[in-house]
Amino acid sequence: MDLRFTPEEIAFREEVRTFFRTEIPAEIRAKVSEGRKLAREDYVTSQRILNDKGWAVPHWPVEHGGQSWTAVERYIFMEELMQAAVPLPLQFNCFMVGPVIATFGNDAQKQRFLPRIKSLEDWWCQGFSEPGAGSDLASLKTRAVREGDHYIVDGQKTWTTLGQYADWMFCLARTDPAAKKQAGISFLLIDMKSPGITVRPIITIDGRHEVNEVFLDNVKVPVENLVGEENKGWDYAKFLLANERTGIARIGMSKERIARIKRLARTTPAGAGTMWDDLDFRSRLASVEIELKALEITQMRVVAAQATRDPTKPDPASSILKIKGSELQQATTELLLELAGPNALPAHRDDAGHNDMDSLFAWADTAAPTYFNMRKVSIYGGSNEIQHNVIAKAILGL
Amino acid sequence: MDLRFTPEEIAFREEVRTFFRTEIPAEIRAKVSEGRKLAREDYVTSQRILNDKGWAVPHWPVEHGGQSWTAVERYIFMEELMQAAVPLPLQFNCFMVGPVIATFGNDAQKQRFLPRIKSLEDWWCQGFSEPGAGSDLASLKTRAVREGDHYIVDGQKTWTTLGQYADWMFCLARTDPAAKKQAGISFLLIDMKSPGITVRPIITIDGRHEVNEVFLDNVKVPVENLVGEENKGWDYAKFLLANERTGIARIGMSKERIARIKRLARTTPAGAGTMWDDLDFRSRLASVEIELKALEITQMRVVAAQATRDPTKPDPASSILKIKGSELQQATTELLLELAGPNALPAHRDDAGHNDMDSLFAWADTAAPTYFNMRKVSIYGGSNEIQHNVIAKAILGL
Amino acid sequence: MNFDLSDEQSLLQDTVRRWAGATYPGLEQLAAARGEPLGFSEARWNELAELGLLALPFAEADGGFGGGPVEVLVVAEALGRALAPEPYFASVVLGGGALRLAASQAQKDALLPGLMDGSSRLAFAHSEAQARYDLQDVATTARPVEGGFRLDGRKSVVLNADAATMLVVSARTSGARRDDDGITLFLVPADAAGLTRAAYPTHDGGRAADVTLADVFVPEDAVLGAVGEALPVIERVVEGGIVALCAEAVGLMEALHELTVDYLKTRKQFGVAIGSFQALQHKAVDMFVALEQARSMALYATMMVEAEDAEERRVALSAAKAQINRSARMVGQTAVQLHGGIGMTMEYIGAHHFRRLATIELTFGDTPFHTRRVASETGLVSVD
Amino acid sequence: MNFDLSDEQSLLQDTVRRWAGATYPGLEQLAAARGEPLGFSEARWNELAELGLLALPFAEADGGFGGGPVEVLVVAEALGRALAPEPYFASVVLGGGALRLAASQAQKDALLPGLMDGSSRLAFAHSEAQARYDLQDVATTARPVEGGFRLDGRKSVVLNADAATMLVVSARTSGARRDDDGITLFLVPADAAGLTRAAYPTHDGGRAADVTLADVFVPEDAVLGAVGEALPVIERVVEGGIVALCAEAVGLMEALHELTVDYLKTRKQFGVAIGSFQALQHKAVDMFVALEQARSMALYATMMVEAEDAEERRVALSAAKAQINRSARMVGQTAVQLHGGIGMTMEYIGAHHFRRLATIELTFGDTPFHTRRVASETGLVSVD
Repeated sequence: MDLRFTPEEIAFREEVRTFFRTEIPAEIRAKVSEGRKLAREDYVTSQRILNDKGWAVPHWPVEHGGQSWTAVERYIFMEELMQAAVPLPLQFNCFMVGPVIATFGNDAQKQRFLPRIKSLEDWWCQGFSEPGAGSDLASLKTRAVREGDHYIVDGQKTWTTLGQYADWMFCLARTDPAAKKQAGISFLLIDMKSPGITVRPIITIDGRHEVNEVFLDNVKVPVENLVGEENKGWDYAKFLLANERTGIARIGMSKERIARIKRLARTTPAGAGTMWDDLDFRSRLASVEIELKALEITQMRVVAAQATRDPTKPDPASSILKIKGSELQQATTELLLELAGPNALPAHRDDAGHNDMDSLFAWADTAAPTYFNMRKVSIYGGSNEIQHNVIAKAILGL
Repeated sequence: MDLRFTPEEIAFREEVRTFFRTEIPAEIRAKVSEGRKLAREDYVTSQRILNDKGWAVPHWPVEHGGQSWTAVERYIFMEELMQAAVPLPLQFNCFMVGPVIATFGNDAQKQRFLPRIKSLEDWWCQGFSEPGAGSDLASLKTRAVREGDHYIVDGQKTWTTLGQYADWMFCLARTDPAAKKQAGISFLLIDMKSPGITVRPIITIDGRHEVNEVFLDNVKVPVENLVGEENKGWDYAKFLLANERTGIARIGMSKERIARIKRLARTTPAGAGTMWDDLDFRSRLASVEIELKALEITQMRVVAAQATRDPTKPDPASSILKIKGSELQQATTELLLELAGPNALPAHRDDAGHNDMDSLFAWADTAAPTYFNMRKVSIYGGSNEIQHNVIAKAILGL
Repeated sequence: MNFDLSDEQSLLQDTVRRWAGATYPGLEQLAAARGEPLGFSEARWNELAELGLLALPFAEADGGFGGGPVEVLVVAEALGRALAPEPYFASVVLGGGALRLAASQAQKDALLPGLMDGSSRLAFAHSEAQARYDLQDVATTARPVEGGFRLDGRKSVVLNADAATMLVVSARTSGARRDDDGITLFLVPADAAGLTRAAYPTHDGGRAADVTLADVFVPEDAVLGAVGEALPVIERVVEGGIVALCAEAVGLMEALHELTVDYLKTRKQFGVAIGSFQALQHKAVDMFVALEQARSMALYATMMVEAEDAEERRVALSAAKAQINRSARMVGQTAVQLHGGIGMTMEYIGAHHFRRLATIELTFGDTPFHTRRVASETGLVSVD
Repeated sequence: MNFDLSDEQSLLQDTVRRWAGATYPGLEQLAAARGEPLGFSEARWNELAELGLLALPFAEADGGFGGGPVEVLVVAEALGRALAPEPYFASVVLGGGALRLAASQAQKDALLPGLMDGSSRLAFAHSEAQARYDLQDVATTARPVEGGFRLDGRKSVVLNADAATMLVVSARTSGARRDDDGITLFLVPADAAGLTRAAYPTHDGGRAADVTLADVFVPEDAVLGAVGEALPVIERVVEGGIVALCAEAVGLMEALHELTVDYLKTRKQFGVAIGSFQALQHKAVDMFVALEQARSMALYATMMVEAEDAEERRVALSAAKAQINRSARMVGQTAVQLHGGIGMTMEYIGAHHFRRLATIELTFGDTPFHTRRVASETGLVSVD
């Protein structure tokens, strides 16, 4: 047992840390850190820089642009990326549709899509969730009917994150209405410029436009855009969702937010001093740091065990990462909101730079939206209640 | 709306407060406050004093020795009793079998038993729970077979609190084995000196002998000791259990313990001063005080609503009192244990009076047993999980 | 001891609930009102005046209805349930509270008629950015000059300041920034020379402004109460505000709990109503318990806000606010969680309740602040 | 990064687990051992010696096996699972730790053979009643006299002091009660004139004693380490103790979680296994999560206990102990709750695990103590 990083791993960490902090524009990283809205261009810029370095999709097969890193190196990479407040490489591209095409797609699909996926020339969105389905994903109703060399797709998708920017959607649709729930579903790639697609914004609780509803009305999808076999889409979706869990704990993000809270606490007035002088506040922060450190080791244990696991099946231990990771992300946003205090109320102060005191609180207008927005992390990707069910069944045998 | 006590109620409070603190022996009250074991004689002494004053069973019908107090006065009485650390009047006598006999018993039973119940000349214990039944009380297996003018009772009871002191047991037994679960059960009064009864101590997690198993082997019970009608025992049990909930929040006890913690904190060394100087400890104490104050008002709301409720049916709102009341009782014991710190470890120090410093911690040996023992309050009387089910069904309609 | 409303109070409750329910039946009406320049509709404000609500807390001798804390509780709870955006809290509870407690008869005669008929409104310009929740922390200064005072400073997040015709402004006539003594309240017209308001929406759908005072002259008769002795008045105004916030929060939580239980009963997943899952049932029960605890403490705050002993009052109000804050966070977060995705959108009205509950936590003291206040005083359980 | 045990470590684990499982298969064997005068059986202690466990942490040059923190982790976890009552923690981890860190070669030569063959045992007589968890708080004094020192004072809750042949006693050779400097460690034979031990059982089934030192003479060569500079040694001894407590707690929680899940699967109520109730399932999952978090922090403590930087080490060990404490409370309480009545009796072995977990919380620092230590240092997340 040796829980320290090797000298090679430490050198690797320094390399990626330096790269992130010198090569990714500081303005973009500041937006991530401060919980401000990223423009489409910010995602693209950041991902192109990674792609140019060969680091956009290190977890992909080497022949498609991946790196032959160890699980530990991949872990270090993601943690450092998050701690440097680099935008996460677009999940839909890099962790979802890309690995599915690389694993189950045909050669034509690989050649056509993979390079544009990793460079973010094509922006992908996810067409899984439907109104009324929620955690019961397999009850989806969108149907695709084969007509000649096309499918005609009709239905409605929802919670389509950043769908407003998307060029393509990967979509689950029912191709065999007679089959039982999980059977009879296919995995289709749909051009978002296709006639019959309408994207409607959903404004989320933080007041932002992050998710959408997507209506599919008689949308023609060429048969060549079917991934793998017809009616086997559920298998590919399961593979994809197992991938989604990777790094779901977002420990680096929580660390980054804690570091930010510590910096801000030193300048936030409280009583005759600052919030940093409030040992009670700092003890509550320390409680979160402690649980986070424990979760970091738990995550390392999961990472270390990955070498000997079947990578196509989800590790039920990742449910722990999801539960605790989301709780801790949320806890950090509560502390940030507490720090902002009454200065968190203004949605946007045009007059914020008025004097020195106001400048001290210029950051505070995103504290509440960050808190609001992060309520999602215990809901999406399988709610924490579902994760409890998973552990109860798969690990405890209840 | 007027949430203050009337001058009459305040005068009543002063009267009972003074009585408790001057008439009930200080040694007995100190044992209660300090979580030390009470002897049978302590219970009897305390209850006789109440009985001589006419206050042993104020909630009974006046003709059997009750008082015509309002719900508020009864509430004040119980709260002051608990805050003065007077032993609770024996629940099995005063709140369980007494009201059942007074309501459903025949005249002979009333005359024979009630006076001795309230004076504690007869000590009663409860024969409801059985091994394997737990919260599913109605699945009981003890059976009573009628033979002439006797029932022959066979079975096993458990969690018989203070059964080692008991002269009598009130007991649920199945008299009609063919009937469905709740039907076919009768309510019997059994002399604990009857041949065939064996009491086996169960040592609880606090290391004390508080509960017992009671084995009934061919026990002859005269038919005159049947309460009410044969096979209707479940109705009487429900009535009894609804009574049991009265004052289940034990707010006065929690207040008494908090006051004790505050007193002890002032003399408990910590750092260069005492635990009273530790504002962090006191904030955690204040959190409990705040929830307790809220629960006290909640309890008053329930009390105020009692005037217009059917007293034979349990108020589902009392489930709130049970849930929060037990959580807060437990929270106070956790704070007491924290206060004791490493000095809580010794089970009994014969050498405790050695010096001034040791004397300061003479109280600490009961902190852990008190904490251990109070784990029961979220289990017995319908576990907190069961109480959640009750509210979900009866109040929320889920 | 009696928890029942009087007949008049029940009537008041019915009136406000009916008005609020009819006026804000859903998000559409709410959004329309919030879309107005001041974040609410003047027409609706006048309806509140016609219902007599704007005159409620003022003495009958002054033309009001002489309502007390229970009446405030009833109104705030009903308006809270409906998310009504009118500045009742800012103008009537806080501004009106300051007048009630400190104004001379001449000031009342001059101001109350307009306040009660809806033609004028107040804002309570006390808090400053550095002060956090410390009421004595005032850096704004008032310098005595010929015939009055000149005010300089900056007030932060003054609720509904853009809708006010008159501001109640605290400023130091003596002492250092965090001294208890030396604070004075002034009545300052919103259009006073040197007073500027930078208004903005707040995250709960309301509005506030930062108010800058640059050499603002006020005459001597603008002083509200005694010079240098305003802190006890400010404390009582805030205590009255806490009662209203507690009641509003109870209304919000009650609505949110009902929405959630309804959702659990109607939303189906895996072929059954999700309310059949025991784990979700128990969370809904925990919400209910938190709501009832909050309701009890709102009643307690109402009862104690007129206690004579300042320390007793302070401990009680802090305890109430701490409980309300804790319940608000628990109920709000659990409601969103149990709703799943739909709870995360602004298209769902419960999200608006959630946001308002979150800002209530940050108004007049958060949970650690008030818990520590209870701890640093004698507390709620006395040692005898 | 590698979480696997080496072959030797795996073998050690198997050995200790097998011994503990066979020796303490149930409450009966445990009760018999606890019923011995010293609270454990000398015969079992000798078995530990034969297995080499008593020699484990000592250097090979001194006749030991040169085991490090991982070996301590493995042994403490396995003994913890089985509730083994032998004074491994008091004698080998704490007493032995002090020797390892501070003893001269002559002292090692004199003491280690007896310790390793089981014929002698140590106790770590440091804590005093007023000190709570502050390691520098020492009132016991050591006055230099001709040829040695005379010790006066009172040590509180010295674990297994009644079983010790030799005590490691801390005393002040200079400075005031709470000074960092001026503490010295002494080796004091248990039968020294003027040393008395008032022994008693502890609430976790173990034993301890209050040790009174009345003018106890020790020669100069009884000094362990440097005069007046013992605090860093004491801190490291306690840090080693924390690693062992964390590991023991993980063993206890693991056993308790298994017992609880088994109970949920077998116990029937309302006609079904209670493990089919979702609310109970989710609580069992929360226990599991708490256990895994504790396991991770026990590993972290093991990794960090040999860090060179004292502050880094202190923060890490405090974080570990705080997490272990929190998990221990949650797992212990939930296990009792899910067992219902049976969990409340001493006839149920899980109750003994629960009690031991509760006392571990109070040994070498409770949750608030360690959380505050993390907060008052740089913490675990650095600000760059």
